[in-house]
Formats: sequence, C-alpha cells, structure tokens
Amino acid sequence: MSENRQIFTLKQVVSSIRKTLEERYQQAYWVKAEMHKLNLYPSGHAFPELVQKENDKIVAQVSGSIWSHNFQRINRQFMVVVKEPLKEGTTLLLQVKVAFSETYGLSLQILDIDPNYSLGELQRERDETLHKLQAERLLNRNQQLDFPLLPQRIAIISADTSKGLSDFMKVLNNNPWNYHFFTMLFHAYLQGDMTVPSIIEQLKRIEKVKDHFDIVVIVRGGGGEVGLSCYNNYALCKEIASFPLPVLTGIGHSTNMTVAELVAFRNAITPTELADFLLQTFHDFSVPVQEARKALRTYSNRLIEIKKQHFNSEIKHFKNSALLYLNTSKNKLVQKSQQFNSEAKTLILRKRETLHFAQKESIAHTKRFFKVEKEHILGFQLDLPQKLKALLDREKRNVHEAESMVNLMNPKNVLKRGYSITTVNGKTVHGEMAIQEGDYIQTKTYDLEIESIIQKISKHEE
Amino acid sequence: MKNELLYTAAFDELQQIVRDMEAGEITVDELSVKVKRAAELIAICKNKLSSTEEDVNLILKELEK
Amino acid sequence: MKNELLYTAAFDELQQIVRDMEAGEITVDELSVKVKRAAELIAICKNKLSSTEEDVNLILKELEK
Amino acid sequence: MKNELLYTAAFDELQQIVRDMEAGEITVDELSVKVKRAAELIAICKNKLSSTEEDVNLILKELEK
Amino acid sequence: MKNELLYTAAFDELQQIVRDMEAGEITVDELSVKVKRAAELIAICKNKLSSTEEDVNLILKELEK
Amino acid sequence: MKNELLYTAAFDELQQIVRDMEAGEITVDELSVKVKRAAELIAICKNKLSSTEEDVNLILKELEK
Amino acid sequence: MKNELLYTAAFDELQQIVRDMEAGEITVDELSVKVKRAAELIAICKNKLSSTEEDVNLILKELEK
Repeated sequence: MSENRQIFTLKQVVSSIRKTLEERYQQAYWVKAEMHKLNLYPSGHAFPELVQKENDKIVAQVSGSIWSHNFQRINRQFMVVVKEPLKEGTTLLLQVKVAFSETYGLSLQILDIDPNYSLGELQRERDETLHKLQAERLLNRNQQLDFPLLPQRIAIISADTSKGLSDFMKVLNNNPWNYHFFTMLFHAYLQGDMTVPSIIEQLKRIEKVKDHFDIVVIVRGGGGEVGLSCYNNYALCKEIASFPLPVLTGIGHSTNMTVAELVAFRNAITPTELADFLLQTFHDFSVPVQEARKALRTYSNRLIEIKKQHFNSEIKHFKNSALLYLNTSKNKLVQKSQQFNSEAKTLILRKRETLHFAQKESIAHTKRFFKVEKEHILGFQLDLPQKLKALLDREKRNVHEAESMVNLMNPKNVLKRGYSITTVNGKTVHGEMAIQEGDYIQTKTYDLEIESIIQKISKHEE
Repeated sequence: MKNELLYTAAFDELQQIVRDMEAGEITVDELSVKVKRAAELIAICKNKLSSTEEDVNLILKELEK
Repeated sequence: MKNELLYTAAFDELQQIVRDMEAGEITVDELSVKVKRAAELIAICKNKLSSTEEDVNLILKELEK
Repeated sequence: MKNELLYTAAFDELQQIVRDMEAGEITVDELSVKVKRAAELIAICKNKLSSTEEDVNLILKELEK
Repeated sequence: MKNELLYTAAFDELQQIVRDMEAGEITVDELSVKVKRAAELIAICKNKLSSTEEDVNLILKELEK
Repeated sequence: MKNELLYTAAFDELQQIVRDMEAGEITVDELSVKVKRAAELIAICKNKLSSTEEDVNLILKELEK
Repeated sequence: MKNELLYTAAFDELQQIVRDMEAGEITVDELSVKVKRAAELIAICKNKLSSTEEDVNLILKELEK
C-alpha cells in the first residue's frame, strides 16, 4: 500500500463514472440485442434484460429501461407494424442512450424499438422454420396425404370459448343437407406463449386415436391479425407437417400466411370458410352420387335406345339381306337356265346345220350320180352305132379283099392279059406228064381255042 | 326323292351341263337326256327357292308383328 | 321304232351313205334304197332335234311361269 | 333355354348370319335354317332388351323413392 | 321280166357287148342278136334310171318339205 | 376402417359404372346387373353422408391408456 | 338254102379258097371251079352283111327314138 494514496467517496467515484460516461456517450445509439425478460411493472415502466448470446451462451448482458410513455408508444407501433406485442426472447433493434444512475448503476435507456427490424426478425424466424422444414422435406408432407373422400370425423383443436369454434360448429351442424359429422374438441391455447406446447400436446393425443378421425382442424377465431407469430414456430409447424392425418387450419386472418398454415393440408381464412370447405367436400361426394342416379337413368335409357336402334337396323338389314339373297339366287337360276336354253338352242342349231348340209350333200350326190349314170348309158348308146359300123365295115372290107383276090385269080382274067392254057387230052400240061413230040395239044386263049402238034419238048431253067 | 337333292348340288350339276354344252361336248342324244335332267334340276332349284322364300317370308312376317 | 335309233347312230349312218355316194360306191339298184334310208335318217334326226328343241322351249316356258 | 344365351352372343351371331348372307357365303340349302336361327336370335334379343328395360326401370324407380 | 334284171347286171352285160364288139369278138352272125340285146339293155338301164330317179326325186321332194 | 374403404370403393365403382355407361361400353347383358349394382352403391354412399359409427366414450377410453 | 349257110362258115371257106389260090396249090383245072365257089361265097357274105346292116340300123333307129 502506498502512503500518498487518494481516497474517494463512493459517490465521488460513481459520479465520476457517470460524468465520464455522460461525456463519452452523449448521443443515442442503435443497438441490436435480445430482450431476455421484459419486466413490465405495474407503473407502466419496463426494465427489460438485454443480452447477447453466442452459441446459446450469454456473452453480454445489460439492463434496460423503458419509461411508461415510451413503452406504450412502442407497443402501439409494434401492434400496427408487426402485429405482435413486444415479446420476450426476441431480438430487437433498440435506440438507446447509455444511462448511469448513481443508485441503480448502468442501464440502457430504451428510447425506441424499430418495429420494422422485429418484423424482419419474425420474417427471419418464419423463413428459418420454412428452410428447416424444407431441408427435412416436411414442407409438403401433410399436403401429400390422401384427403378422405368424406372428412366426416373431425378432431378439433381449439379453445372451447373460441368464437371461431362456435362459428365452425354452427356451420357444420346446421347444414340443410343432413350431412352428419362426428367432432371431438381437443382443447388448446390459441394465443400467447402456451400456444405452441398446448397445440403440440393435443396433436400428440390425437395421434394416439388417429384411426377414429379423418382430419384435424385447428380453429381460432376473433383473434384478428395479432399474435400469430407462434404459428411460425418450428416445433409446431414440424408437428403439423408430419402429422399422419390431414391438418386443416382456420385461424382467422387474411394476411401474411403463417408457416403452420402453409404446411397444413389446407388453410382457410376463417373457421366458417373451413366449415364451408368441409361441406363442399360432402357436396363433392353427394352431388356425383345424386347425379349418378340421373346419369344412370339417362345413360341406361340412351343405351337401351341405342341398342334398340342397332337391333332394329340389324333386323332391317337382315330382312333386306335375306330378300336380296333370295332375289340374287333366283336371278342366278333364271340366268343359268337361260344360258342353258341358249346353249341348247345353239347346239341344236349347229346340229341342224350339219344335218342340213348332209341332206344337201346327199341330194347333190344323188343328182350327180344320175347324171353320171345317164352319161354312161348315153355313151353306150352313142358308141354302139359306131362300133357296129366299124365292125361291119371291117367285115365288108374282108369280103371285098377276098373278092378282089378271087377276081385276080380267075383264069378268065388271066387269059385276058395274054396268057394261055395248054392242055393234052383235056389236062393241063406239066413236067411229069408223059408227052411226046408229035402229040396233039389244045391251046386256049382269051377268045380262041387252038389245036396244035408238039414238035419239040425241052425244059427251061426256072 | 327330288327334294332330297340339295339346291347346291342341283345348281352345280346344271352349271356343269351348261359348261359341257358350251364346250360342245354333248351329242344330240345326250342333249335330250341332259335337257330332261336340266328341267328336273331347274324344277328342284325352283322348288327349293320357293319353299325357302315362303319360309323366309313367314319368318319376316312373324317378325313384324 | 324310229325314236329308238339314236341320233348319233342315225347321223353316222347318214354320213356313211353320203360318203359312199360321193365315192360312187353305190349302185343304181341300191340307190333308191339308200336314198330312202337317208331320208329316213334325216327325218329321224330332224325329229330328234325338234323334240329336243321343244323340250328346251318347254323348260324355258316352265321357268318363266 | 332362350334366356341363357346372352344378348351379345345372340346379336353377334345374328350379325354374322347377316354378313354371311350379304357376302353370299350361305347356300340356298342353308338359308331357311339360317333365317330360322336368325328369327330365334331376334326373339332372344327382343326379349332380352325388353326385360332389361323393365329391370332397369324398376331399379331406377326404386332408387328415386 | 325286164325289171327283174338288175341295172348293174344289165349295165355289165351292155359293157361286155360293147367291149366284145370293140374287140371284134362278135361274129356277123351274132351281131344283130347282140345289138338287139344291147338295145334292150340300154332300154332297161334307162328305165331303171328313170324310175329310180322318180323314186328318189319323190323322196327328196318329200324331204325338202 | 372397413366402412371407409367400402364407401370410397363404392363411390369409385359408381363413378366407373357411370363413365362406362356414358361411353356406351356396357352390353345389354351387363346393363341390368350394372344398374342394380349402381343402385346398391348409391345407397351405400347416401347412407355414409348421414351417419358415422364413432363413439366419443370409446375414444376417451383409448386416450387414457 | 343260101341263108342257111352262116356268114362265118362262108367267109372261112372263102378265105381258104383265097389262101389256096395264093399258094398256087390250085390247078388251073380246079381254079375255075373254085372261083365259081368263091363267087358264090362272096355273094352269101355280102347278102348277110347287107341284111345284118339293115337289121342293126333298124334297131339303132328304134333306140334313138
């Protein structure tokens, strides 16, 4: 310890710190911090705990203060812009002035909170939930479920005091079509910090008895546009998205759809609309059934009518074909027999011609035959006189020749030419005759008879 | 006996006769036999057609009732 | 008797007579007998043809009824 | 027996007969048998059509109650 | 008697006479007898021909009717 | 469970029948059967619209398990 | 008597005489006797020929009628 030490009073020190801080931090700063606790006091002032976390560990912490009038203004602005009241555990963009009170110490006096930053933060949370669900492929999981043809058995998650629930039930139960629904209410908080765990709990209960239900509806009414950020909660949205039954939401707002609504099988703006949708699904089932009855009549009448027409036209067709067939057959027969007739006639005609030719030939031959025969006979008749004349002439010639010869040889004719015949005692003289010289001979000439005596006899050579 | 010969057989035989005649393969002696036969066949066919026609007309009339 | 002789036989005989006559193989003595025969044969053939034709016409008439 | 043959089968058979008749694939000998069969089939179809119509009308009337 | 001699025989005899005459195988003594015979034969043939022709013409005329 | 399947199947089957009938793909033979079946299916569907068999107490009991 | 001797005999005898005469086998003493005979025979032949010719001409004339 040193001797010349200076001792200050606490006030001196604290005042000096305040003075130094006030000199150093004169202006207001925008600070980003998580509002860990709001610590709203009945006086209307709030003394929130501001922290900064890194990896869930608090790395900075300081107290804040919001004076009542500021708090009310800020809260109004939040409700208008963010549609949420200031909520603990959210990161805010705060306009602060460093304040130091000798008695309370250091705090950040919160002058304003930027609702737009919070809006962005909410948006970021929403986006984060969406991203996570997408990464887990849960975004469309519930929507991919088969929706029952008739969503008749409904597990309702709502608050029994909710106006939305009564609207919903009124529409379902008072339907004029006598559609019957089976509903069972599973009570849950629909607003505030309890919303997420209570809805999740009820969903888990419903899952136990899911075979008794067709769908789950989350119905909330009258809450307006405020306090919906819990429906962007990842845990809740994951539960809804992966629920084994279709979850339908009707949480009564019209803007900025929450993730819960996005991942739900279907979202209706209001519970009434949701009920109307359910009735519509009944219509969608009932109308075709009703129409099927009409269609049954129409189509069966039409079908029978068509079949009757087919049938009648087939009968007509049949009649025509039968008659045509008969007619064709008759014509064929007539044609064939006419052909037969003409062929037979042609054949007969040809045979007739052949016969006629034979007849003509036989007549011609007969006539020629007679002609030839007559010519033969005529030939004989003509030949005969000639042949006779020739024969007679030849004979005449023969006789004439003989006559000529005889005439030639006639002694009278010989004597006429100067010859004479010498006879002795009436006999013609020849060599062998015994005649002597001195015998008497008679000589005969053509006109004289001479008697003479032989003087000399001699023979001549020839 | 006549009706026992089927129309088809009768008509075919008739056709054969006509074909033979066309081919000139029929003598006059056969012709008169064939002519007689053809007359028979034509009568058979005609009878068959008429009786069939009656049947058909009866059925068709029955149908229109 | 006449109708019992077939047309073909009658016609063949007729043709033989015509051929014989053409060849001069018939004597005058035979001639009138042969011509008489030929006339007979022609008549037979003609009759046969006519009766066949009548038959044919009858069929057609029968059919047109 | 009649009702045991289905309308479709009966109608098809009827149609086949008509087609065969049109195509000339039926002989005159078969015709009256085929026509008789066709009449039978027509009766079957007619009965079937009217009984079906009656049945259907009855069911539909019942349904509208 | 004349008609009983056939034309053929008469014709043959006639031909023989003519041939004999040509061949000079007929003596003058026989001649007039032979000629007489030839004339007779010619007459016979002529008659025969005419009567046959008449017969035949009658038949043919009958045929052409 | 069973009933759900039943009505869904009934609805689908009904719709199919209507479609088939609209397309005219039903034979006369099937028609009355199909219409009868459709009437049955309509009854099933109509019944389903106006009734369920669930019991709240049963569910509560199950929830307590 | 003349006519009783046939032409043929007369002509033959005549021809014998002619032949004898030609052969010179007849003496002058016989000659005139033979000549006388020949003259007789010639006359017979001539007569016969004339009468035959007349006969024949008559027949032929008759034939040409």
